[in-house]
Amino acid sequence: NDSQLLFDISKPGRRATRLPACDVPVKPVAELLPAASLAASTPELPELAEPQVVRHFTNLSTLNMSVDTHFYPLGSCTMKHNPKRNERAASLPGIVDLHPYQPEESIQGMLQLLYKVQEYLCEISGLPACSLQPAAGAHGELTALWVAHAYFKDNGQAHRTKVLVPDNAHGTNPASAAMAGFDTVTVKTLITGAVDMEDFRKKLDDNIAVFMITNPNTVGVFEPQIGEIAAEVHARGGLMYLDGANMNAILGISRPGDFGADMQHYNPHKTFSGPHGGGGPGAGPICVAEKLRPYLPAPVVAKRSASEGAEYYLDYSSTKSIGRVRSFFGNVGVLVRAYCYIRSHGPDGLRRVSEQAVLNANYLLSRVKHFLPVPQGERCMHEFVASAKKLKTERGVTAMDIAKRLLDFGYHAPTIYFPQTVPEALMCEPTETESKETLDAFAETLFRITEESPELLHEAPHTTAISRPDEVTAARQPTLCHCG
Amino acid sequence: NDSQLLFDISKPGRRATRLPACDVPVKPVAELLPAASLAASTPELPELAEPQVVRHFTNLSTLNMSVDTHFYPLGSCTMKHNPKRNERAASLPGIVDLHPYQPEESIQGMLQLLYKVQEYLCEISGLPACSLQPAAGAHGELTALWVAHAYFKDNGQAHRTKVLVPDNAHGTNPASAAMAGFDTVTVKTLITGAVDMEDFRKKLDDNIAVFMITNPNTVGVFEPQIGEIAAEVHARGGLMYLDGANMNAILGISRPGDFGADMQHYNPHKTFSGPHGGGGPGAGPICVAEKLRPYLPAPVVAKRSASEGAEYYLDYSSTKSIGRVRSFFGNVGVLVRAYCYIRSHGPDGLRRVSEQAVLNANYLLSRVKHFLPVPQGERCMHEFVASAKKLKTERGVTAMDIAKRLLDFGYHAPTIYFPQTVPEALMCEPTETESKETLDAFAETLFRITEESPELLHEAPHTTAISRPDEVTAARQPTLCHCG
Amino acid sequence: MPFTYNTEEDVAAMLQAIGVASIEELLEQVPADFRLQRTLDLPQAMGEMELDRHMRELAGKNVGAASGAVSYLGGGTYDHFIPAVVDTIASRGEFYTSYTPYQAEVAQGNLQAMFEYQTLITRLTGLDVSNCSLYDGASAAAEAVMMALASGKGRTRVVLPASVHPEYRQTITTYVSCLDAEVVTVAAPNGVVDLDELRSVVNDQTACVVLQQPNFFGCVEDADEATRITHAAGALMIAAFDPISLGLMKRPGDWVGVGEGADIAVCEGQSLGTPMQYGGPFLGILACRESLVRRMPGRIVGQTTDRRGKRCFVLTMQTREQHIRRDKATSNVCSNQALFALRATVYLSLLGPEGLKETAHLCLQKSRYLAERLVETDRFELAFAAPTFKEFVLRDRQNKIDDLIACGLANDILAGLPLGQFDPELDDCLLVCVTEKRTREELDRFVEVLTQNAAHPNGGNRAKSPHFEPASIA
Amino acid sequence: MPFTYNTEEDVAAMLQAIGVASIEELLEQVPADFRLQRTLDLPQAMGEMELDRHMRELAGKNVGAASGAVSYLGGGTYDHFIPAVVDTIASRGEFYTSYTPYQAEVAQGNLQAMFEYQTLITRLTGLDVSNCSLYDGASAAAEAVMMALASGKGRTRVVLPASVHPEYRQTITTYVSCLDAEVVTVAAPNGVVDLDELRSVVNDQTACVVLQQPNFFGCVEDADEATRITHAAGALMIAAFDPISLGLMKRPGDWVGVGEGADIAVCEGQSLGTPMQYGGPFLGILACRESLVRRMPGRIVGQTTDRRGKRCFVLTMQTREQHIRRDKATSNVCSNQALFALRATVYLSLLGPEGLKETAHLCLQKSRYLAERLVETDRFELAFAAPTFKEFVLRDRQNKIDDLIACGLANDILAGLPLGQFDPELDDCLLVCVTEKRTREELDRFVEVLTQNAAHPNGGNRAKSPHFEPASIA
Repeated sequence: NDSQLLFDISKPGRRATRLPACDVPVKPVAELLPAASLAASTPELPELAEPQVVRHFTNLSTLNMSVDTHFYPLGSCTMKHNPKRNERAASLPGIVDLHPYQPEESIQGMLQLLYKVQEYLCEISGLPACSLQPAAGAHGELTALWVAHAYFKDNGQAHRTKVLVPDNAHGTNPASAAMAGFDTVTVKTLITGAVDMEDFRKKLDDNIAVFMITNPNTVGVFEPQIGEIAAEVHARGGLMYLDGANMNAILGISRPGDFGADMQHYNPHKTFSGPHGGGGPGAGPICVAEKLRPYLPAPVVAKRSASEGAEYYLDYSSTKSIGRVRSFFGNVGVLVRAYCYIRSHGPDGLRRVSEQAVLNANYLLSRVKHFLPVPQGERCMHEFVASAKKLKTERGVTAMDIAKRLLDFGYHAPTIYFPQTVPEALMCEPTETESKETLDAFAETLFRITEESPELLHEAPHTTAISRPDEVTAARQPTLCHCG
Repeated sequence: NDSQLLFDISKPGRRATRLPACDVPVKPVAELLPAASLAASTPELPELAEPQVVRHFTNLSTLNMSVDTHFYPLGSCTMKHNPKRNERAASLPGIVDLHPYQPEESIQGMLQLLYKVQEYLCEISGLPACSLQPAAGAHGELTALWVAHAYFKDNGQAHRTKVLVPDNAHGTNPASAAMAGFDTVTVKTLITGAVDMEDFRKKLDDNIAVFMITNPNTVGVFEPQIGEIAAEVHARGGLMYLDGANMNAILGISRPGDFGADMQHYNPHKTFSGPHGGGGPGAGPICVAEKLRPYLPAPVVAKRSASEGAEYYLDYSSTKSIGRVRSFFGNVGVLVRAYCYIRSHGPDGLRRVSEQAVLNANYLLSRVKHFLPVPQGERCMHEFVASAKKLKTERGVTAMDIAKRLLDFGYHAPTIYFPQTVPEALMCEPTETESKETLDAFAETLFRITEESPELLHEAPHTTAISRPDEVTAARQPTLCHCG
Repeated sequence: MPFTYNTEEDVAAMLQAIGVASIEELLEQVPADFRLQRTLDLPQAMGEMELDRHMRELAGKNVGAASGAVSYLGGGTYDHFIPAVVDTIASRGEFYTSYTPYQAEVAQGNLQAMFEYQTLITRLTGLDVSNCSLYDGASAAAEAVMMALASGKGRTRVVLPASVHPEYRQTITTYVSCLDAEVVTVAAPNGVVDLDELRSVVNDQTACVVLQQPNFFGCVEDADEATRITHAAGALMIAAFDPISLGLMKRPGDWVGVGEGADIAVCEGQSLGTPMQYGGPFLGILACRESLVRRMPGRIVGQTTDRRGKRCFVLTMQTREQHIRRDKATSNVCSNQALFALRATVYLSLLGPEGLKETAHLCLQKSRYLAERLVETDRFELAFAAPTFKEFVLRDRQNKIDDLIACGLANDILAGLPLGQFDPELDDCLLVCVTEKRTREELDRFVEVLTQNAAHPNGGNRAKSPHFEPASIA
Repeated sequence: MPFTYNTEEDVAAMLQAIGVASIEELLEQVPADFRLQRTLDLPQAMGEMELDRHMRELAGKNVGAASGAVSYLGGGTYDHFIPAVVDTIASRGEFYTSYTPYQAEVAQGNLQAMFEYQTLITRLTGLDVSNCSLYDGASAAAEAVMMALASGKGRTRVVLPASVHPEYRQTITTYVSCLDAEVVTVAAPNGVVDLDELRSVVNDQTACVVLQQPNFFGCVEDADEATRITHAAGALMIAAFDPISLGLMKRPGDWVGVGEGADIAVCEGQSLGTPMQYGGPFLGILACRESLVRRMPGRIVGQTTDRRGKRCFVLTMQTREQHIRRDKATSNVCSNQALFALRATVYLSLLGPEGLKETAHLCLQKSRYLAERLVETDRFELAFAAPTFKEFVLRDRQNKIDDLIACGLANDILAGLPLGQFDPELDDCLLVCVTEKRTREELDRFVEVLTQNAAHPNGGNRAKSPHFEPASIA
């Protein structure tokens, strides 16, 4: 029964694991550990047999949509194919079983790989220094802002407290800025997603620390004024931060370092196809300008001549480093997959990834715009945002209704109600790893849905295991664990 | 779309695989191979991208019921849990990547494992000699019959051409006998599944070569007269063959060699939990009495003292061997899993496997017999056969109807219409790796089904992707491949 | 017990429901004389962690193609590359823990994959129909011979060139050993079948000829002429092919001309995505002409419609099979190799026509490069002049095959298959195989190691299977 | 391109539908000045077979705990056994290729598993609520400190004993570096926090105390007393625990007494079924009292009912989160470590209470056995007298730690973590960890190798991370 919890199917005395008998002389635990530290009983974990565990989780898995099973045009999340070769590589003995505190000479292959990842990310971003330590995109933002903070402090500019963030930015941008002690100032954007230059200039002053921009932005438009924005921020002594969530649109086409960014993070789980894992892990490596290098978290991987010892080593030498942002080296497993992805594609292949992502998005846009307006216009980079505003006004059909109904047809929904600047937003990112046939079928389904009766749509989905959970009650009277 | 074939989604020019450029000097193929041997074009394989292949087969998989997802009481097939630890072990480098023609000193670990499997199988069967070569249970039967044939020939008893097979035996028994050149004579059985001794004695004569018996038999009853049968066959100079399909009922409880068998096969994919793989692979190792050892297929694994070379080696020395029954050593991957299974359980664990299999079967029998009569009586070993005869007579509900309706409730159907000696047979084998809760729920569902309307049942299943395929047309106008 | 569920409480409740006092009482169904009065003499149980360690220790006593050695072994089992997707799909529980699709409604995944497999095999072979798989290449060849005998209207002669894999010939010999059949071997003195001798032995009593292409020695046979000879006598041509070779070479069904070739084609499908696993389980592929379909052994999947008219797939033509026909069945095959048929289906889907062609091309070019490099040295020559595809027979003029094998092993090289065990005349020969996985660097190193002539001190402990002829029992 | 679909024909049709002549034209959205005029300077593409070979070569340049070495390394990353079922489940595409469950209807698998995870964590910690995971133990500790500061009504002091993992302390220091907060370190001269000093620094300005149990040195702290001191000052107790230790030791929530213990508990969940992967991705576990739930960072899953009344699960309390609250959010955490929370859920399901207890017991007994064997020799002593759980600090009287590491490596042993890099006073010390995987034979060999005193000639190239203090920027 799918809907039973682990705890429902537990029975005292069942076991799935048997440890070996202790092969060293056993002493009474009371002799080894202080009485006060000992538990009266073992935590109440469920008691299960192995077949039960396997069946429970296998059946649970089938309740998920996933890239391996469905088209998943979840805008901004870049749900592209996760190459199985990368999974195999990342689980090789000699990769998956390394301890972060091993002697350098026992991990030269790993350090070489990480050194190359640093190099590749720098080349792709056009920025010369890299830290692989951050654990996720938002963590990369935070790390970069700490770096900026340290840079300004070190340069006697502690008065710079203002971080400008466009109103269509990911929520992580202002949240990260707040965590790093900055004051966030929101900059308006136009219907095209581009920065409202007037508002920007109004808010730009000498207290500017960082302008955080997503480019291509969250409606999938390449900021046309990026050159002016960067120039003006730099003229005021501020730094440009590039939210790299959409790097998959510009690989080999345009480099943040070339259009003015001083810092950027990557989402390797998006851009370089690390699997999303139901919510993570990701990774959030950052690249920064030369002047910011000293402030990066330590360690970074460095290379030396053979005479000095092991070729690759961990470099902790910067005395200006902001310190650690987490334990150990970084989300290496994700970086290994990114390495495999970059090596699998090479320079031409990476550019082709972006070209095809842009082509697919524009094609889908061209098929959809006739019945679901796309306020930003006729063109996009890797994603676009359609609006169900007219449908809502005329027939009461919301973006939510459309999203839920898509599930009935075997499609994951686009991202909805983001960015908040587009009413009834449906943010579609097909990615480059989908076919024209799939896009055609999806567009046709979307059209068909817009023609369906509002009553039918309000109650969608109709074919899934559950439908329209009561989120209000969930939030107001939270039940966050199983009691009993 | 699940129902599309690979060929439907192919498109010229797509590729999922790229081979490296040739790193040795390339010569024109026409210089290397005779023109007459060359193809005009490459076979018309589908052209697909990797994500497409992954999604196609992943979605296909979800159309199957399996042990990992469902209770699968398919009698005689022993659909028990397949331990994941065995899969991990069988795919270790150093196990999965060995070539069958490697030098012995490079495979001592593998040969040791196979040697131990031979030993373990002999100990469990109570027979002293073993061949791991046969590829499946039926192949083991055939191999054993060839051994018997060779034995009789070698002993001047070529007149023995008769193989006795009870009428409730697996169809492979008579088919194997025929392939080995024997004449099959069917022996009647009673409603309890036991051999009709009168009929047996009528058919037993001096031309007897082999009596093939399944014990416990196919209705899950331990043949009560096995001692007499073996004694009488032996008295006439015949050999007893034990179809080991049901060995999972008697591990450590009773040994075929002790109750008179001269030969037996194992189905390691049943008894020792090798995964069934949608139809295979299995394996069919056989154990035989000492007098039959010389005739076994070669090679077997043997052991010698260290001074003579590598400790374990392949022994081809018997000049009386029947020869090969297949290429290479055997279905090693399956035997590796069997080894892991035996080592995981040990002697007490194996006995417990059988005890629990018997307990579960008897418990289910006790719950079912009230509404679905079990002609064999109140007791069984690891499985039993219920009969829907009364339901059919009274309400027109067949074993097929019940089987199909079970699918709607998330249960795989029992084996139906086998053995043919039980009308409207439903052969249930719960195995030891199911819980009382599951058996209770299954029995309740079965009862509920017997109360449902015949109309509903005739059209079952109602919730599956397809329902009641037209098998008659499939057989009469066969479409065995996709054209176009 | 990690895999059983019943707690002591469960057991008590169940026994009560059954109406017995103990499990022991249930076991009294087994006559007392036959109940084992002792514990089995087996090693004690291991938990998973111990098992894992133990298996890694055993694995560590082996050296394999992916665990420390560079392999040049072929002879019917090949070290081809297996894309990760094949493992990903085949390890899905819904595939590998399901069984034969008796209930079509809950087995469309397996059934459709099998139907796709059958289609791929027909396209690969150029024949009309394929079954769902047999045990391996050798038993598939034997089943093909059984088909030919059964459909041969009393013809009893089975002709086997000496260039057919010796283990296939041994298997066929065993299969027909108890039947009214005669196996005739035709010599292959130059690495290919002697066509004159073939002509002389194929007669109106001949049920079939088995031709392997490329053959056991890696050589390319004149399959067209062999087929003409066979068909002229009214016998069936059974092709044993290498599936990878079909990236460049003619399909068996197209020998002589399209649709005029082999009547039955069999092969070892291990090359198509199945790991070597010390020789099994593998994949027996068998395809044949439409006219032979009712003689075909094994499961067959057919397309049909369900009660709502939807396309679907079922096991079909089961009246051929043993569970219905019993002793009149076309064969006794029940379990097959479905999981490896699935792997082959995924593998071929990933390769596509271009991938298959490129793989074949790399095997051809690289093996020829190695052969040429080796014969440039004084020590080696090719045993046969015939063109080869991915394997070739190397003759050591110094006749020190054991030393070569030992020297290879000392250098982490599995140097090839010594042929003396199959034919004393080839005692100075090694069958060397080169797949697409080998790099030029490895090939050059192979030449270097084998020609450095450093006889390994501890040579000679290699697998010595003596020349093995099946016991003559027919 | 193996992962893209569009054929040339497709591209042409799509461009036409869009109304542009080329992809290049689409890319003109990027201002010309910023379009890269050259090809990226990256190595050329590799096919899968080449990649596979390349990655195996790289892997071959490493020695890991499952690839040739016996590991005694701990310090926050542990070589615990991972049952195969964990991999089987986590490698299901439906889990690892899905994303954050925004659409609950098609994510009940993830949502239910997360709900089960949250429940397991509350049972494990003895606290009321858990989130869905954070990045790792250190950042979870930092987030806990942020929670304490945010809920501390202006309290700014964060107290960190020196017995807390130095990387955790460094991370916390970075996290609070730009805020109005003061980090005070309390010495741990005997391997455990100095309770008198703790008493003296914990005051009414103290937001929280972080206590690691067992601590970085493997020693068991007097958690009850530390908690009393903390609570007496009105500060929050943040526990950093070892989940495996809970098979024997008190849950953080039960310190002092049941329900009277830690207010927030964090840990590195890697021990629960996640491979070491050179340090990440790991699993940050965070649980807290009910009263703190609205300050909790990260995703939270709640139970509810759907429109048909069926029990189901959704992401909830999202008003805490950055995508709604933006700069007012409790944290910026978006991606988490769901896949490893799933692994922990499967792992704990497999272990059950008995398995957890047995694992803890083996760690305890074996580590103590090794410690005793080592101190029997002249060369070694324990640095601290406090009881330990699975790690201990070994002092080399000869002060040749580099030699020990090199000698270990030469014998395929990863001998332990040199502590000098964290504290110069421990320059002659090694942190040695023993998990349930180590056998007595291995432990005895460890003693033998380390005491054979054979200074390795090439010693000294080990990872030398200099004593690293976070830049003082607060």
